[in-house]
Amino acid sequence: MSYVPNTPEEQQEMLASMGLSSIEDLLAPVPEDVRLGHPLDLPPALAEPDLRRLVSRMAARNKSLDTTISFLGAGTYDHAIPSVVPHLQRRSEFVTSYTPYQPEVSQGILQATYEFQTMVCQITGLDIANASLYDGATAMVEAVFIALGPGGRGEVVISQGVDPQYRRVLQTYAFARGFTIKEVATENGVTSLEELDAAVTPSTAAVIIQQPNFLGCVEDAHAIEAIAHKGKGIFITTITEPASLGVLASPGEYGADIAVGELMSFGNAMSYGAPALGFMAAKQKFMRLLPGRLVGQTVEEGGKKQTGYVLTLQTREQHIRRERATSNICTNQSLLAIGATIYMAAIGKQGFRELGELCLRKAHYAFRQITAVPGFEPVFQSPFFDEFVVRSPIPASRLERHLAQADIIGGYSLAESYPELENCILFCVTETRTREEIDTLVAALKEVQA
Amino acid sequence: MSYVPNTPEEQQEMLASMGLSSIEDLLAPVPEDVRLGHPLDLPPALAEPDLRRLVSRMAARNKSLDTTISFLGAGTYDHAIPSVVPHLQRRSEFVTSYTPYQPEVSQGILQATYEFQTMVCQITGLDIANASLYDGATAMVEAVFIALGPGGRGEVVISQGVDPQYRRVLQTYAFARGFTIKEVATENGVTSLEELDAAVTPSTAAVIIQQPNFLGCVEDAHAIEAIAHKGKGIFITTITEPASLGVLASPGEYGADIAVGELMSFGNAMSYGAPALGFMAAKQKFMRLLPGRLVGQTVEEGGKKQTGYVLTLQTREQHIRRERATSNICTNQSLLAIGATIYMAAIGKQGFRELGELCLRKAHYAFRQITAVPGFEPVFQSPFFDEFVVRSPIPASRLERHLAQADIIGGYSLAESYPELENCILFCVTETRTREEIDTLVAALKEVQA
Amino acid sequence: SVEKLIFEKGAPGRRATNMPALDVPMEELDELLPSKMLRSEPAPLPEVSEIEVVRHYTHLSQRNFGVDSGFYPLGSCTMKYNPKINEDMAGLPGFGHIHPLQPDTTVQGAIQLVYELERYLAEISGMVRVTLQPSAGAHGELTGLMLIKAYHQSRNEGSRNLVLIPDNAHGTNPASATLADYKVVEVKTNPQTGGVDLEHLHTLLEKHGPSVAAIMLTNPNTLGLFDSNILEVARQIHEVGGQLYYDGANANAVMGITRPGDMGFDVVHFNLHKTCSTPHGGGGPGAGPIGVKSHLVPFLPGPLPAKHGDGTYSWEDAGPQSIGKVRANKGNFGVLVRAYTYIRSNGPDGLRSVSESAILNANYVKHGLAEEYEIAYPLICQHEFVATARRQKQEAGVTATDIAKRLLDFGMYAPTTYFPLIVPEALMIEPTETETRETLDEFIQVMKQIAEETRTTPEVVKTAPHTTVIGRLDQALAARKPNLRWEPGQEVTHA
Amino acid sequence: SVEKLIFEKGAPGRRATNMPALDVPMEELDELLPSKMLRSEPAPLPEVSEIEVVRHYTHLSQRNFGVDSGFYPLGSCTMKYNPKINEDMAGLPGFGHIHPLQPDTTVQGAIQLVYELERYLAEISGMVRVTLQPSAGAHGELTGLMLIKAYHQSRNEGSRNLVLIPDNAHGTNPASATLADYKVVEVKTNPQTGGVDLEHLHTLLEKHGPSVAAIMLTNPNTLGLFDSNILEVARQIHEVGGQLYYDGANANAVMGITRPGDMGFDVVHFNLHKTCSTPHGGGGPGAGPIGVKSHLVPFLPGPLPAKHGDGTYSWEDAGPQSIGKVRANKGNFGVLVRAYTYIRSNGPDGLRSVSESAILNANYVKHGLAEEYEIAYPLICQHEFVATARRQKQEAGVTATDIAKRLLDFGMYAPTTYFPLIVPEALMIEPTETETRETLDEFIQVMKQIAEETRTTPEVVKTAPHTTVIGRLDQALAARKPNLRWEPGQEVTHA
Repeated sequence: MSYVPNTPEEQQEMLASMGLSSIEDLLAPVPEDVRLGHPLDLPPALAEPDLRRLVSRMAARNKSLDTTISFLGAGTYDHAIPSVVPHLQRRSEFVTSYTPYQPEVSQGILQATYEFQTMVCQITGLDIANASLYDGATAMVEAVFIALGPGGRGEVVISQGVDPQYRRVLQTYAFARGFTIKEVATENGVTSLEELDAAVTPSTAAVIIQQPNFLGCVEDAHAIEAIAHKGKGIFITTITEPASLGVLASPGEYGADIAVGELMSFGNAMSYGAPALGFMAAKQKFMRLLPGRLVGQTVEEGGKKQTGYVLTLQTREQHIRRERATSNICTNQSLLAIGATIYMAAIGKQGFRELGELCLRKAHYAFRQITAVPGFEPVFQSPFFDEFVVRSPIPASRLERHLAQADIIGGYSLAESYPELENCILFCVTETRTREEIDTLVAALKEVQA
Repeated sequence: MSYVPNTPEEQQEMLASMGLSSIEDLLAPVPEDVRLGHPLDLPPALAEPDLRRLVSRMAARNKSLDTTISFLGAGTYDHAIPSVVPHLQRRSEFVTSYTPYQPEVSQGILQATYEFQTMVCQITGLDIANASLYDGATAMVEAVFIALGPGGRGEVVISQGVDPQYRRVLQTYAFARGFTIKEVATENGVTSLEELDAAVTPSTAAVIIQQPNFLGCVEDAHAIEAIAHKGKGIFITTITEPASLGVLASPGEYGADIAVGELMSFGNAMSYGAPALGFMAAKQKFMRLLPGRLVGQTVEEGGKKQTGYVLTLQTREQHIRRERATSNICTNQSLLAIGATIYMAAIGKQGFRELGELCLRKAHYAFRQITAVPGFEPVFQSPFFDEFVVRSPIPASRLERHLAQADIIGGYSLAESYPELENCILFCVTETRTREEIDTLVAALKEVQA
Repeated sequence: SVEKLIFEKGAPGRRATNMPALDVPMEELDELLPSKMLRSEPAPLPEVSEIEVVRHYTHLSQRNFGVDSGFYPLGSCTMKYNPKINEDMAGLPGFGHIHPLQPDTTVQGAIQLVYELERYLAEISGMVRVTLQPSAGAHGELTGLMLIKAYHQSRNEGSRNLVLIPDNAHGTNPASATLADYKVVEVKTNPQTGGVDLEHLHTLLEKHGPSVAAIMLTNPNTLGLFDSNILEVARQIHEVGGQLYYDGANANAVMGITRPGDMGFDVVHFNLHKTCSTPHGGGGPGAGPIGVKSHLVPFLPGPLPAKHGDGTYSWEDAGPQSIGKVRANKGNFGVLVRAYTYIRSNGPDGLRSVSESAILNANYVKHGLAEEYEIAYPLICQHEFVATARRQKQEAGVTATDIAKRLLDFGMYAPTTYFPLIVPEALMIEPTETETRETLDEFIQVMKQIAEETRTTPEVVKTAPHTTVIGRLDQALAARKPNLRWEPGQEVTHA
Repeated sequence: SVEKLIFEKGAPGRRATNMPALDVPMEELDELLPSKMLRSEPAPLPEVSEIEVVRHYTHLSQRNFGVDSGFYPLGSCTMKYNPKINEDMAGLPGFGHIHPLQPDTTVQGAIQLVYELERYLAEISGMVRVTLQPSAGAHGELTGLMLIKAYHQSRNEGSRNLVLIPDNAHGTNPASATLADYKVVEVKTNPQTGGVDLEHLHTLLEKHGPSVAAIMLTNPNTLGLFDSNILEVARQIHEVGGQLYYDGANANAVMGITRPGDMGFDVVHFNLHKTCSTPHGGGGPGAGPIGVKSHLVPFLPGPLPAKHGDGTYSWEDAGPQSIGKVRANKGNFGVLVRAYTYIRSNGPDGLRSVSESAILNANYVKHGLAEEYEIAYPLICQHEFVATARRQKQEAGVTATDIAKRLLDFGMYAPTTYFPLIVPEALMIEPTETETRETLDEFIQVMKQIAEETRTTPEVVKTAPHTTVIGRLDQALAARKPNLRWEPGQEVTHA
């Protein structure tokens, strides 16, 4: 199946109209000694129906969350997607357009992005937001770059409550740019205030926490803010579960300078974890330091002065700040941002709050039911939102196999990232898990004991 | 989940603005003695996620053709749907519009329908076509109404090779309108020319065949045409498998006056058999008799004279011919017609021919493989397109259960409609069945013998 | 602007989709079929690439206006919002990709859905059983009349050959009656109430009583008015042995408030694409289920869904008195899934709120327009009402058509015009319950502006629309010289 | 025209979607969380009904132009047709609804797809292994430079701190180098060939040789020209111990014809959203896989997919020399499914035909424009070329921007303007292989007409666009007084 419309005959006519006889004439600049002398070693072309069959079969080899009961969260959350979201997000005028370099024919993407920026401010309680970033982890790195400033050296303090994947990404970038990372341990599931206080010094460029943190626990953000702002460093909060903002104090309320994180779960397919939707919101003073694209409101030139939207404070590839760059971000996640925008419009003010409440209540129901099963013990006493840690009486891998037999994907086994938490499972319960499903899990856990 | 946007408070304000205090004031014309005194006895409202779960579970109780191998045809055919079709057909400007009463803002539906009419002419080889009808069966009835003319009485000759469901529908309408039906038997799977010749008289209003017929066999349409046109009656051909037109002589080529049938399988979901897509094409002379909607090309009034499209020769409900009507068709199947139009554009001239050839070749391969299994005997010697009849050595119901165990839905058991064909199965093999799937069927049939 | 026809695009040899590869032995066609049966000329379908197909039909969609594009106050058509969840549910593989002849054991969910939907519709209409087979409202009408005919015949009253129909009825009513081989007798509208003229009815029944097979009514009727005398009408018809047929086109006004069954009707059809929010799709598909009282049940078309003691479902043949099949297969299933989803979404209170809100919105708009436009019957209306351009016609020669066309310039669809036939220069307006107050206010505002333009710059109205992709089209030419298909060599003309 | 913001729509208490019912015991929030942790003010998200959401974003889409809307010759962005089958495959529940932390046994199809796609990309680029993790081209660049950095460090050459970049390079190249803590040294373009100025390169290497970490190149470069000296460049760089980085933005010109690996490159990134037809989505998501030669394999980020003898697949951690993770999870999987589908659709011959046709189309347009527009480098181009408005600027003060804006009036998107920076008034044109000859002819025709207008009615061009929903916007105002979010009380202004 080819998507080249012109037939060989037409191509021949086009060549002839230029006085050429063969496509070879146009390949002349490619020296013989770099030419590929044989066809690429790839499987042969497939017609669409054969292709559909092949790829559908591969997809069928995956266990979709539609056909299993999953309690996985750990950075990627299953929130119901209202039908309107894909119907609108997938309109081809959005999907097949590019970065809105010509605003006059791109007002749709631009206005939707402006609305996205506004909604990110509304849920985070901060002043400004950008048009999106690759994912939560790289968004966190970008926030660190802001903190470090040009040159990019200095010291960053990060809680071990932050998603281990995010911390590993930060380490990679630290290697490249040459900054220093200090990790602060957790205690009873939350960042140790004592250790944090010891770690933050006048040379600390940034303090980073995650809220709720990777262990599901809600940090005492107000207390952390006080410590983080002891010096001149900025306070960065990472949010991987945006549903939490429906009930938890917003970064703006507890004084974060920059909030970053992940909004993929708002209206976008989970898609094995990506494409994701990193976001960044900040206090007003960081406006000219925000990486990635920004959409601004303006008016028409000349007489009519209608309101319109443009990319502004631009760092697009043609005039990116090149050698003076503090970020190389060009592509953003526009289409996912539109999905999240439509999602937030659809659930609205009331629904956003209810979403948080549902997750909170269902998770606490599950926590109580699970920890009532003999042998399954709570690990932390700190408050939590929609994830919590339970210690399994049997090895985590055995538990995984046991639950798989009941078509359940249990929680995330923490030992790989937190060796001290052997056989500890992080369960996630969002609004998409029903009581019946939770009870099914509990019943399966009871069998473990039997 | 409600789709009423205005809140109760807003509704109260709206009432107040009219000087009313309650919605009750507006229900005053409904006398108390016809009022429903209690809420409707229906299940309570569901939020969208709960609704999705409920309905998805019902859907999951059906065995989709995606997860089984089916050899069912018998009037409803499985043809692959190119991805472009639903992407375009589902654009909301098409889906959520109505009959194009205001052509200036409905050029999309109108032009697509004009293209549909043209394509129906192109595949049938006839002069004109309408904008679609409910389904093949009712389209056939509408063709009979044309033949009968106002008043609707007379005699109709129909081959028993026509889909039994279609014949039953014709009987229902004959009861209502008071016309007479003569059925002509088949011989060796095709309409008995001898019996047909005997049945057609000077008072015959119409002769109806199906091509290929319900038993899969290809009629000798040229010979039938000669008989049908002996008197003043018109010759109607019914086509339920439009893919056949890629290789078989078109109704125009063999001299049919009207071709009717079913185009649902071109680009539209099978959807348990409906909504379907009845079509009607005819010779030019029937133009002003065609039922349903017709789109015509015209030009702008006044100076500009751009080409545009309108409903024409209209029988829309406001000025339908009322008592003088020869049809009461109002709603057509526009959205399905658009699907079929996009489908035919996508497969194109070459693909349409290839489609027919693929069905033909695959069906003949399957026929030979199946009838090579001891005990499975061919029933007819007539040529066939993509369906054929095989006699099973075991009762059809037992065969069905046997194949179900191999996740195969075998063909259609003919005995219900053709008592003389006990344990005869009509197998259908379109381009969507692979050789591997056919071989799987054959392997399962071999086990029957073992 | 003009979009070329797909036939004018492409080039020989181009194609969009490829067919699957041939995976069985290649055989020549004439080895498989006698050559006289083969097509001699390939069908001259377009030869276009995938990008051409996509751009072409994308452009056509951009030249079309739907409910998702804006306000669509097309009276009698109930252009309410079409929920997207309905589309998703109908598209599930378990509903979208099943064959009508699959064994019942493999389609339990489908039969269950049909079974339950039938019961919901029976409850909503106050009927005993419902058949979901008819494909559209008019198809339902014809089916309903066939049931009535079979009923009368079963009582040896087959000679009843008249159907009474009000002068404001939908055009399909008399057409359906004619097709069912009935003679139509028109019943006058009472000019005060807008309902059936009881005196006229009485006169007709005195004269034709024993010949009357049925009366076909909508209530509220096409004027948007609820006929308060409905029980009296029913009494009179039943007294002479006739049946009452309820045209459900206006059912959006009555859900949870009153029921055709309780008003005395014997047969009712639904337009699921109106009342139950399934999309109109540019003119279809629809679905026109028929509900009946118990005396008509034996005549229903088959098959009918049945639920068994063990919780399984199956299709059962209709009984010996059945009129037979009215279409192939089991009704417009894809539409039924959408309607089912809609009813389960709303629940009983939701459906009542639908009707109440539809009534409120219609009265609100009527109230807003009353200053500038004559209202045909200035009474409390139900889900719709009929305004007129009589004043504008008299004062400035501006017609209902002109006003309709001018509305298009403001990004709104037009009301139904010139219907019902008994109201000159009619503008039949049905806002539906899914419109916001702001949209209604905007419509009122625009209509007032058009009335003002009629006074000050009538030419602007008479030559509208001005902002659409094409101006008013020559309908007369289209009918006089019908051009119903493209022929090679024919090209579109551009300004 | 103006579309209000979603925040200006709706009313208190309105909502579109409902949340599922609470099916566990109701508990007060402050029983579950300390009150100081609770949000004090609800987030002021919109309060709108479903129909408002649908109409709003439908209207916004109607105010946007995509490849499906028309020709999109945006140079360097490869705005080719995005096949719809790709979208369908990515949306399959088995791909669309799986969690990144599911056990490998439950995602065998996903790992298989990644595993195979990696091999396909390695073959296309002539590399040994590929990581699919980077999220976009610039992310790939940075990842590639990190690999180079780790490589040099492993050889105790960590002091190499320079990256050479041509003056016509994509802006992300120097930015990425800076982020990887490298200093950028610009390499001049040879004004005759449009390729790397070998003399200048030689001078730089003589001076900086031991400090050179890498050179970043595209080939064909941003002028659309294939640098025939590429092997010589590679030789020189390798001679001083540097690495060659291939910016794959222009890979649409080389598939099946030549391979970065064969040209001597050590690292290459792909832009799957360009070369492999995945949609650009208004600016993302993309995907920027990185392919490497064997000496760089140990440094790749993990995890990497592995296939086992029994046909199963699993994720394996990267080795001890890995640079670590560059993002969370396993790369932009949804994008990868689309790219996989595309490659399987085309096969080896199809991919070569893609590049050949892209080259043909670009030369065809260049040839068509050459009479009216100065071509920056009037040589055989590959998949794109750079025209200029120099003549138009001189003669009538009409700029590249003016021409770009005027194109919009004809239903076409504009070329990339003012890039590469070394060409004044640049119009960078990339038609791609998926455009028909007719579309190319139409574009040439329109460009000629604009050239004619420049001579006869330059004001029409300078004040364009005239037919779009909004005219030219005040960019200066936007930057001077940035308004990046809506605040209560703020209303859009209408003409």
